[in-house]
Amino acid sequence: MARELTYIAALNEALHQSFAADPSVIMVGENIRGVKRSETAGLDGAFGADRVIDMPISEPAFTGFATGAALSGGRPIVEFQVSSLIFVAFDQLVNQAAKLPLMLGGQRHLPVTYLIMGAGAGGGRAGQHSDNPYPFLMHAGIKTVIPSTPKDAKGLMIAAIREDDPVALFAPAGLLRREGEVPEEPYATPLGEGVVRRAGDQITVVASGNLVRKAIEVAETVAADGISVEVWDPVSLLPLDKAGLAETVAKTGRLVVFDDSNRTCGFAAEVSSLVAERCFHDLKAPIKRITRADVTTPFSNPIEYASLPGRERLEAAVRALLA
Amino acid sequence: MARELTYIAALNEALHQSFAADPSVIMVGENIRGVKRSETAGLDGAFGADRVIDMPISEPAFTGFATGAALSGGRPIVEFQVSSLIFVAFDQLVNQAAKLPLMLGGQRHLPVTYLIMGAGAGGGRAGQHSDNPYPFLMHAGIKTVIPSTPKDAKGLMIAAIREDDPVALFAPAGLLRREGEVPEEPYATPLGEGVVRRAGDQITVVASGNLVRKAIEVAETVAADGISVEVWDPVSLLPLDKAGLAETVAKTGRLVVFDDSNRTCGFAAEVSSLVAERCFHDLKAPIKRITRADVTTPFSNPIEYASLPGRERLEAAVRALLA
Amino acid sequence: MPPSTTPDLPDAETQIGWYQRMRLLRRFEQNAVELVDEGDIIGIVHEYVGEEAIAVGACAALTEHDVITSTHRGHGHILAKGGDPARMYAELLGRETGYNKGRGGSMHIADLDLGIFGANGIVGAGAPMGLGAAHMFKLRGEPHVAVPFFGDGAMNQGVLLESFNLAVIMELPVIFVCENNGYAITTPIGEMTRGELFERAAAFGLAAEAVDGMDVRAVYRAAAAAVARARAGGGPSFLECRAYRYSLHNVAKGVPREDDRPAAEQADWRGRDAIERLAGELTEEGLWPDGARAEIDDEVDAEIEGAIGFARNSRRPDPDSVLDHMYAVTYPGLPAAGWE
Amino acid sequence: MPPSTTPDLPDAETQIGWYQRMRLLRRFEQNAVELVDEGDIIGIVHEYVGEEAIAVGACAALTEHDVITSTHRGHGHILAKGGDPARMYAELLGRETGYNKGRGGSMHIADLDLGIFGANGIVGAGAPMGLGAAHMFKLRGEPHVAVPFFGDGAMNQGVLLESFNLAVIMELPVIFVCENNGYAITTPIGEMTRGELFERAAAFGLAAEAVDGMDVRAVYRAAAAAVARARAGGGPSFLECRAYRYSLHNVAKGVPREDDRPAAEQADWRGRDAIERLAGELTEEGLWPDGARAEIDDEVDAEIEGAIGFARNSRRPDPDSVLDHMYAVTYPGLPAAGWE
Ligand SMILES: Cc1ncc(C[n+]2csc(CCOP(=O)(O)OP(=O)(O)O)c2C)c(N)n1
Ligand SMILES: Cc1ncc(C[n+]2csc(CCOP(=O)(O)OP(=O)(O)O)c2C)c(N)n1
Ligand SMILES: [Mg+2]
Ligand SMILES: [Mg+2]
Repeated sequence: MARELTYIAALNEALHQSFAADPSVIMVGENIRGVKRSETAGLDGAFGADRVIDMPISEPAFTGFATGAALSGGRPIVEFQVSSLIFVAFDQLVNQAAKLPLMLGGQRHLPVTYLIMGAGAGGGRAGQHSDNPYPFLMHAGIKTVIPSTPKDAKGLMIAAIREDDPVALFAPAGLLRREGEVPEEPYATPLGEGVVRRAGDQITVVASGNLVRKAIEVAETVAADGISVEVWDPVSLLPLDKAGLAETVAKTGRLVVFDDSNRTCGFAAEVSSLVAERCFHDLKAPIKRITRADVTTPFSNPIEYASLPGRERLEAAVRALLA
Repeated sequence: MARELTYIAALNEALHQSFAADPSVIMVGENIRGVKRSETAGLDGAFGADRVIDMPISEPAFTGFATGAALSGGRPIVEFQVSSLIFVAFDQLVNQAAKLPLMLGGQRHLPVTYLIMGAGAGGGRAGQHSDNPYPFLMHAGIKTVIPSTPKDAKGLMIAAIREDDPVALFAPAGLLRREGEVPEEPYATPLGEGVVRRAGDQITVVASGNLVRKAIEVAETVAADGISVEVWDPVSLLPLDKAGLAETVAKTGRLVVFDDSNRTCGFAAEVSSLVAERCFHDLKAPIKRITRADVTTPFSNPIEYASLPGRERLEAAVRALLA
Repeated sequence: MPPSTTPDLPDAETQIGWYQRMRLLRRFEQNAVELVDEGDIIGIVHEYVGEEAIAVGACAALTEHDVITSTHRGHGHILAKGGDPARMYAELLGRETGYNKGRGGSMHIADLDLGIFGANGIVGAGAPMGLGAAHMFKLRGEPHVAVPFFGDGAMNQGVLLESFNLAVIMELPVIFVCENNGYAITTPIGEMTRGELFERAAAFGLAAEAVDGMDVRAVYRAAAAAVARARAGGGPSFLECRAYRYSLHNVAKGVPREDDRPAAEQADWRGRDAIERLAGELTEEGLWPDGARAEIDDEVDAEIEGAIGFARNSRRPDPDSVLDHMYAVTYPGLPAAGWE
Repeated sequence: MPPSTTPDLPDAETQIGWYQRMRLLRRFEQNAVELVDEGDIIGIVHEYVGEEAIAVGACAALTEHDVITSTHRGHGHILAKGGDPARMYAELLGRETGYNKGRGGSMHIADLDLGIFGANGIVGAGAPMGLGAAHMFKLRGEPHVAVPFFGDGAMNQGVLLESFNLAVIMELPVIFVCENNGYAITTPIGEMTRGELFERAAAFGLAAEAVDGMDVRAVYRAAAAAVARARAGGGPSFLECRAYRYSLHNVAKGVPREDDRPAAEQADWRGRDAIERLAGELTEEGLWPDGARAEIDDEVDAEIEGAIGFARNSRRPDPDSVLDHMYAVTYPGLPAAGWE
């Protein structure tokens, strides 16, 4: 039987294999040493405190540190303990790392991976620990991937580390303990390739990260009423598989973008506008976005969930477009 | 004859009148005292160094300072000397100011104005001084306005200061020295109201800030060939006048979004997706976006301009949609 | 530069009040952990147990007009500043009667009317807000001060270091209170900085000193001196209070609880418990009658019980109110819902 | 903690080389301003004139394997580290032959092969990159060091303060060089901080001292000592170099040039000019023959002239190359053009 790992264990295996394969791989972050059961478990023991470096609470400095290490032959991984912490280091991410390669005229590559742990809301994490800030990084031009399975978590972690550009990997909070099949050998899942997670021909639902599962559940529900939903997972949000997106829309003619980031100028807006420009003549109905509400994530359970993109709203949107 | 002022002088007048009208108005920023010919000229002389405060190069601290002042009965204005500097203070903007009102359950209002000077590219300002980062703030839920005339510069500056929420005002580099009619008395230009800058009935061009003028020029050019372009200026990007947008699209049935921010997850994506959802049945053609290329703004003139949304590309898009 | 005068301790009644508050802080946390385990509190709680003398000692020098900013480990500060445990539990339980109407939760509890600007989920980020408040006090000629609380780990966050400088050059009435509990989650402060924390602050121009954070009287004396100086226009200062958290960094339901800190270290600090210390001093000095302690403890337990009851009986926010409080001024379509 | 040993000065030839470099730095800037005025340089230029001794003195202690990070006022650092004026002018003129192929311009010039990580438009932001380089040196057992340059104004930018701490706890081979020219645009450093800058750095655990930034020998001595210590595993240090910018904060075509700094202050600093000082010393000590100075000056002028000619004769980037260099690895549709 194929081996199963949790999402977090898959990330851990990818890190171990990457460290073992390439001595230029280093990692910086807070509380990444001497931890059990986390994505960094065992790394410092295996590879030493010079490569697995516990950092002070200085996100801007250690993000810049990684940029410098990358310019000097290193292949650093920067861990952000909480997704909202990328804002603390935003100058180093957006003004520096994202801009340097072009500003340098291509003198050097900048192979840095940003590992953003526990992204997203759910379970009372409240306003400052519930963000899913990938549209910010995409708008800044930083390559962005969101694995939705343990297998992709491993493959994209390895791919991100190998990529000669900054890549942000978002590990959704809701997936970390989920299990799935994960091959043992090292492998890279390519960037820029979307995946049809469930085939259908009447309507496409674009969903990533922890929403993939929810989209599939909704697809199964409406299938009972003869509605055929295709669930398309971009996997890599930047680069985005625009051809794959166009293909599924050409097939179904209808689109709902189901996304767990803020609505205004979010990922759903990008997908929708791509389709409105490139696939207009395939469209049989308006493009719908089901996203977070544009509010700070409220703490209390009923309003927290009301603020997030849920199955009911997706189902209603799917049914409405086919009514 | 009506009085004319430069855009920057209009901002200066708005600041003087706001300081005079309300003793709780204060301003913080770098090099804002003792300056001539700038938007802050004369303020410290007139209102004192306790209200017009020169700050050290500590954007996070002085942005947070303003948040605290606003919670304590102040009505602070924070000036960012260069648009890209908002990234240095991004935690204080996005995790703190934007989120506090909801996280506090509405205990206090947060009347802060962020004045972002010289936004946008043009003239060799290069990678770190050419951003037009309003989509970042919109995605974070911060109210955002971009006056395109001296008159609106004054009216929106006053409106932003009076608003009981954080508001970012972007003053485009390309407009600061432009002149226009400006009433002398204090007045507020309302947020959330778009303006038809040129009427037409075959195609709508959405343009803001310094692109309004370029859009009108293109409209005049193609008018010679009998193409009738409506130029719609949102003025306020968040809140966006969604009704006004729907109205112009209902009238013309065609849309080009002409925008000077990054493309992916940018303002043009938001406008396009709103229309693809709400005005789908009015549309006679795909929605086009003419934006910046998704690259760091290059320094050298020919590639700098090639990276920015220009008249030629807008004209080509307009003609293509009507072909 | 140590404070120029050492204030006297207040009368016995006031000090007994400190005992009661410290006891309240501790029992509040212990019950909060139970509420987490029982599933009443959804999310994470950072206990303040062990550090009670800092918040209570420092806030004893303040009035309700003074402002504090707090941290992820904020319950203690809020209670010490006079926060109502009932409205706090209601917030932790996500109820409409909570301080933040259930919108904030543990890491964001605030009471603006009591000068409590709120806990904060971003280490160090609250401090500059205290400066803004202090400036408004100064501008209006009011004698109030602002007190940012933060941990040892925060001493490496840029915005806090910037805030030290800003408070100094603006001569603001601010007292920075550093709660040095020796760790930032797993990392010992000794590995994350070199030298004494208070000396780092002094180099920015702050009047800075270190005190025993397990001694509420010592914290009070130092804070009162700094506050008096600030009220008199003498500028900002920095107080490093050395203490220990007895508990784990935080707790959440279902997350295993293992403490990797040395057992001897833990025992040592617990042996210097601030509540026991004050109780001992009050007894030794004959400042409270026999039986007073048990009475107070019962009173605290009753207050806690009543507070939890209040919270449990309050209603949760209506899902339809999800868009409320994002803005003071809304517009058609703002804030945008996620589904229309 | 001052450096333990004071290195000797190098031989006369080397010192004459310093004169020549300083002269080159100054003439480079003066010509750059002309090129701005003539419309050849589009955009802003920050002149380094007045501060030449800092870059030249500090870089004299470095090899091409060592790394520097620079600032908005970066030309001097790059030339001092061995940068080629021709490729620099080409960059300023936006040509394909420029260091950054015309993509960077004045505020981003870099030569990675010479260990020049680049100028930086964000005050303070380059420093942590130096730390990452220093760590990689250490990890690979190489004896190289990293030198972040920054101004007095940067001393209040959080990331720089964080970097002081990080360099100390990681014991990195880093020498922070603070160019204290007294101002951040219009604001005097005395109004923006209290106390001595080098003492602030010392409080983080850096070996720190202040030197006369108008004396290239003094800067060299201090830098060489710090570099030697760092190479030997002795950890990071901080050098405050006190100097003055003779020019305005920056220049751009058509922007009025008015200097509000006190005339006496300006005259005083100009009276201590570093180039004149070294020239005087070389003459006094009989270290260069009569006429050597004029010869060198001519050589510098010729080099500058040749460099400008090279730049002027180089071509500008093709508009079609606008998407180049954004990524090392591109994909279909990435980077996205703005028009398709
Ligand atoms: C800027 C920032 N970085 C990291 C975190 C994650 N985090 C939360 S608490 C904490 C440790 C804080 O240590 P300290 O300041 O000493 O406070 P303590 O928990 O010991 O009371 C960390 C790293 C955060 N919330 N904010
Ligand atoms: C973080 C940041 N804030 C503000 C600016 C705008 N700015 C550019 S140079 C400068 C002054 C810098 O002063 P200093 O560090 O002393 O360097 P100097 O110009 O004196 O060489 C400022 C405020 C910036 N580029 N970056
Ligand atoms: Mg701590
Ligand atoms: Mg300076």
